[in-house]
Amino acid sequence: MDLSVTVPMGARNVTFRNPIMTAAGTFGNIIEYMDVIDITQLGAVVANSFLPWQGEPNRCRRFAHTEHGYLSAFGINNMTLDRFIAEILPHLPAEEVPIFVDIKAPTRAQLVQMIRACVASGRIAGVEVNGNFPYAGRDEPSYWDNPANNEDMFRALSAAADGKVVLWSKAATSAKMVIEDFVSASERGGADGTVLFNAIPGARIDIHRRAFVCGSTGFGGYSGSGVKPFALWRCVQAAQVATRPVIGAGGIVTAEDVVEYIMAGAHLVQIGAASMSRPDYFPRLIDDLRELLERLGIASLDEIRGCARVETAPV
Amino acid sequence: MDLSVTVPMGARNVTFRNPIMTAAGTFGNIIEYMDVIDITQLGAVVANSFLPWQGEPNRCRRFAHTEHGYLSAFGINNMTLDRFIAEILPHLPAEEVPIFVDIKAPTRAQLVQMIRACVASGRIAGVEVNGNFPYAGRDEPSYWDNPANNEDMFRALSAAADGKVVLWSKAATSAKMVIEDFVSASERGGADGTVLFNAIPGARIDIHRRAFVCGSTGFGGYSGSGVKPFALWRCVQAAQVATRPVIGAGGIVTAEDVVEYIMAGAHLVQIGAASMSRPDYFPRLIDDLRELLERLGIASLDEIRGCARVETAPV
Amino acid sequence: MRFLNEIRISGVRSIRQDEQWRWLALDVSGLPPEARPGQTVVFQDGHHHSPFCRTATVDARPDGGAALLTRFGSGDVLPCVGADLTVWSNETPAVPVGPGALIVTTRSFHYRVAPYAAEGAEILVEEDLDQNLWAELRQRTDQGRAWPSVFLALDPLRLQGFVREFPAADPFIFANMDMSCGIGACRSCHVNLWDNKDGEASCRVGPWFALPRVDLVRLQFSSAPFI
Amino acid sequence: MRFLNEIRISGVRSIRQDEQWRWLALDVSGLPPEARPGQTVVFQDGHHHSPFCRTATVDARPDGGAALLTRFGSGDVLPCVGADLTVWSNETPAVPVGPGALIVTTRSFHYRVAPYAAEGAEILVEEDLDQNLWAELRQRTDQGRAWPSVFLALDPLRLQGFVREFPAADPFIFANMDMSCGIGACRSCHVNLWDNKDGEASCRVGPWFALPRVDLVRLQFSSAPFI
Ligand SMILES: Cc1cc2nc3c(=O)[nH]c(=O)nc-3n(C[C@H](O)[C@H](O)[C@H](O)COP(=O)(O)OP(=O)(O)OC[C@H]3O[C@@H](n4cnc5c(N)ncnc54)[C@H](O)[C@@H]3O)c2cc1C
Ligand SMILES: Cc1cc2nc3c(=O)[nH]c(=O)nc-3n(C[C@H](O)[C@H](O)[C@H](O)COP(=O)(O)OP(=O)(O)OC[C@H]3O[C@@H](n4cnc5c(N)ncnc54)[C@H](O)[C@@H]3O)c2cc1C
Ligand SMILES: Cc1cc2nc3c(=O)[nH]c(=O)nc-3n(C[C@H](O)[C@H](O)[C@H](O)COP(=O)(O)O)c2cc1C
Ligand SMILES: Cc1cc2nc3c(=O)[nH]c(=O)nc-3n(C[C@H](O)[C@H](O)[C@H](O)COP(=O)(O)O)c2cc1C
Ligand code: FES
Ligand code: FES
Repeated sequence: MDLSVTVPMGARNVTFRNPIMTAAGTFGNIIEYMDVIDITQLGAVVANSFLPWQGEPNRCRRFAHTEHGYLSAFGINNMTLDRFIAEILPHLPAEEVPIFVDIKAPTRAQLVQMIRACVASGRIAGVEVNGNFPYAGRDEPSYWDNPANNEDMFRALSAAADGKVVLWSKAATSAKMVIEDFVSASERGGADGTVLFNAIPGARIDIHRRAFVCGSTGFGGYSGSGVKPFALWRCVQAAQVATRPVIGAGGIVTAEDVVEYIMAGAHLVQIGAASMSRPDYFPRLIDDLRELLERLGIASLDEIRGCARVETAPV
Repeated sequence: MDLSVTVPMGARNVTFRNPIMTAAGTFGNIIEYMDVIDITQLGAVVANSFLPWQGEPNRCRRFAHTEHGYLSAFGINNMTLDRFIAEILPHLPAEEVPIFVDIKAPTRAQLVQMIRACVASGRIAGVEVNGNFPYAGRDEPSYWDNPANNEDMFRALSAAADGKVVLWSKAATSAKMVIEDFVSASERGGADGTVLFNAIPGARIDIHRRAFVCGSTGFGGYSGSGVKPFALWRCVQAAQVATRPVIGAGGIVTAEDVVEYIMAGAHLVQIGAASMSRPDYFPRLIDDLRELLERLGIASLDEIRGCARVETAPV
Repeated sequence: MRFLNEIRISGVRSIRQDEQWRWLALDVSGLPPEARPGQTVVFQDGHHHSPFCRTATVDARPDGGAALLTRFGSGDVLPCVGADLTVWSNETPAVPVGPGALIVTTRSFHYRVAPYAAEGAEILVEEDLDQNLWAELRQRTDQGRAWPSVFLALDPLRLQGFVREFPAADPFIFANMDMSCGIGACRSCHVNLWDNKDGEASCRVGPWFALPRVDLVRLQFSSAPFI
Repeated sequence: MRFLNEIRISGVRSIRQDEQWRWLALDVSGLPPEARPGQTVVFQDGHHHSPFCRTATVDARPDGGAALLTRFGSGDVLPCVGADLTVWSNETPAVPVGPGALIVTTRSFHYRVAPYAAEGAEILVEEDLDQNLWAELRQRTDQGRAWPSVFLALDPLRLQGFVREFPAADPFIFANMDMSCGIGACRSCHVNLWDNKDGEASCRVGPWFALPRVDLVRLQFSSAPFI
């Protein structure tokens, strides 16, 4: 059975061992897991979001469970990209598993500079440019809610990526842009693919303490199992207009969920919340996926990508 | 203990026995439940959506469970409002429990006419004007994605309501309008309150049959427990700008959930998906709510409305 | 007959299993006498924060007790012996199925109609026949069986084949719809009918509908799979 | 010490209960010897589609076995005897708590630190004292106890009071953080420190931090309640 996935990078192609990726912010800076699992068995790994400046642990409760998911408000909590490249990247097995980074910044110039740093490192396979910035929809740069500006920005970013790192656009699920417009605009600008989704705003209230359970303004990013139906439909919508790969995410827990996303049109998938349910989550998931495809008689993911059909009586 | 809730209708006030309402589309045309439970114990009841024309059962599978919620694609399935008023309304105990109807139509003129019919009936307490129309975001009338047009439309609708029926705006969660703008625009136009939320688009794929599980285009409205964090935060956002009541909905299952919504700022709540989990759901919920408030030492809902506070370290 | 009861599970028996589903018989106590063998009921799944309910068919056990025949996903948590369930129905079948009735089904759907044997119906399983199903039915009607005493629990696509074979026949058919409220309100289970644009609720007047009334193409797309 | 093990629940004991919470001792078999009394571990909640894990404190049972002390919501489904759990830790405490250590706590949080008694620590519960807590501590340090052998498992607001009382003291404090990955990656449990802007993971080097390093106001807002 062939779990591999091939996706374009500029004019060339990149092949991943399998479609399973970690998600930004849920796998630390990768190095933390190196002694815990064999990370080279994954399709690719993504480090926590980087901003142009040093972060620190957020000043409120940072996560809470909900009945069916996860609220997170980790804020700007990571080191800078430069420090990651200098201190951590040299210790990562970049030759054996593609290393991705997720970046956010208020200005285009800063994003361009960060992408150049990735290219210069020579060991970063790809970059996700994160639409969730600044947070909470306040002061959102116009390139996240206007297709023309978005296209324009990705033109600058793809020039910086220069076909040397994969360039993906990670959709801000809160953006006012219609998802299809977002995907198309990023692609026209030169993005090699679109990652969706990111967490959506969500809240929970502790009725005994009469207080929101996490987040410095009351909400956090809602992700995990409860968002799957919504996220999966977003993936379908994106895949319908996309001419380049869609990287699906949102509420994946089981191998069955992975297959749903592939059937919805995704090339690769990312898993965040569920992957924290146990340290050996990823190796187990990859085993389960192989077994499930075997049982379903599927020899290659290309067979089933986007195959889900609608069943309705003719009018 | 006082469970009652008072909300404005034009220049006057209306008092509800308690904050618990049914939700459009999940309680039939009310009459179906009359022999099943004592519907006069509810705060208010809402009938299935009416369109200006006769519907029929949808031509695809109409619902599916997800791990944590409910996908529905019932389509245009109800009788006309005129038929409801002529055939069913006379049998409902309108003097003992406020009867609400939910209406949708492609044109403003049709909505105005439907509201006039409600007023003329003399037995309808309130009308929700439903933003989810036409479905799936296609051909959405401009008054659902433009605050100025929305305000304008509600001006015409509130003139038709003429202070004789409560007039609420039910937010289309898919609308491109920012929720705060939506609430304010409807209020400026004269709406007595805003109902949110409605289901959000969602999908599930049967990986064995390689097909979407419901909906004639692959998706349905996602509601139920899994959407609660998202819907609750929407309620907070709406309540922060609202000058008239917010009617909260989305994923309520337990009495604790009801209290969360009140603490988030809601005056009344609606329950859809969970209410179908057993025919005696509502009387049990009202008992549970009374008991819970007792235990929490809350004498009136006015004490706790919108009381949830944010806890974060000063910068 | 309308009822709403708390019942208790006294046994869980496996009927069949495949990769996706597990068919179970839940032995129960406390079911009211109105619940007749073959009747479709709805019960609440115990899971706390889930608006989940499931349909089941009432079965009569040889020892005089009752069971619920139902289907769970292979990954679902199974109900436990000793657990309490809430079960209800609002079904008053438009047509009774009793002595003299002939029910026609396939092996995979047999469990849903088998209990009617306790009401005196004869049950015919396609795979157990020596001849083609249509030939068998033709033989039976030639021998005097009236179509309105025939009850077809077959996939809607098969029913469309049946109509091509027997254009004038008027048997009853099993409308196997997903159910949600089980009360007649939510329209989950409404069957598209030629003579009633509102449709009719399978949970209220079903599960049997006179074949000529039903839009079989719409039934095909809105019906739950016949397994 | 890092470990990841499948363990089995052999008993479920209730420690305490209020309207919102149930505190439980889960007797378990299969915990590795690296899991020391008092250590914080993370375990996966059995529920299938939930990305849920919980923290627990390892306890030594008088019969030589081990238990996990943990808290469930009063509405949560409780774990069953016989169930398997996955439990892990990546904790290598920056400071050992053993003979000679004095742990100071309150009654409601006592269960989280009580197991350290098995490691030789003395445990002092505020509500059991004859005098004011600060007076007690002053007396003890006057009699020669060094602050670095004192371990305060107190609410961050109390700790701010402590600092006002003893501005120069350098005891250790318990950072009671929510945990998620339990590996040191996700930053759920990172403590804001004056000397390290990255913060440090309570699940890696905690739960004890030298008081002078910690930003107590931020700890107050990011800490889980001390119950
Ligand atoms: C669509 C969406 C998805 C999200 N997904 C995630 C997620 O996946 N993971 C996660 O951990 N959190 C997520 N969040 C939550 C968001 O990341 C949190 O808001 C963030 O973690 C910081 O939380 P906060 O509570 O400090 O509130 P915030 O609202 O982010 O911040 C509070 C204040 O700080 C300001 N502020 C925030 N960032 C900056 C900045 N860089 N520069 C200047 N001012 C700033 C804000 O304008 C605001 O006034 C998401 C939020 C949204 C809207
Ligand atoms: C935000 C959102 C919330 C939703 N919430 C719910 C819900 O709470 N309950 C529920 O049952 N369903 C809900 N849905 C699903 C929606 O109601 C379904 O799409 C609808 O039930 C009909 O389903 P359908 O599968 O026929 O698809 P649809 O996409 O609605 O219809 C298929 C085709 O019919 C067209 N069409 C639909 N309605 C009309 C019309 N009135 N006039 C002309 N053409 C029309 C569409 O444009 C489309 O081409 C929601 C959808 C959205 C986007
Ligand atoms: C704890 C946590 C932290 C996250 N941090 C980030 C982040 O820093 N940057 C980002 O782009 N997404 C972040 N996300 C979103 C995830 O990358 C992912 O897109 C999202 O959670 C959906 O997947 P899931 O449902 O599998 O969690 C975070 C999610 C979680 C749960
Ligand atoms: C089966 C079903 C049918 C619905 N039909 C309608 C409808 O016709 N009109 C409408 O405005 N909302 C409809 N809704 C949305 C509900 O009124 C409610 O706003 C939504 O489901 C959120 O509440 P819940 O999470 O409690 O279900 C429907 C929801 C369900 C589950
Ligand atoms: S199941 Fe709701 S109408 Fe039949
Ligand atoms: S719990 Fe994830 S870093 Fe400690």
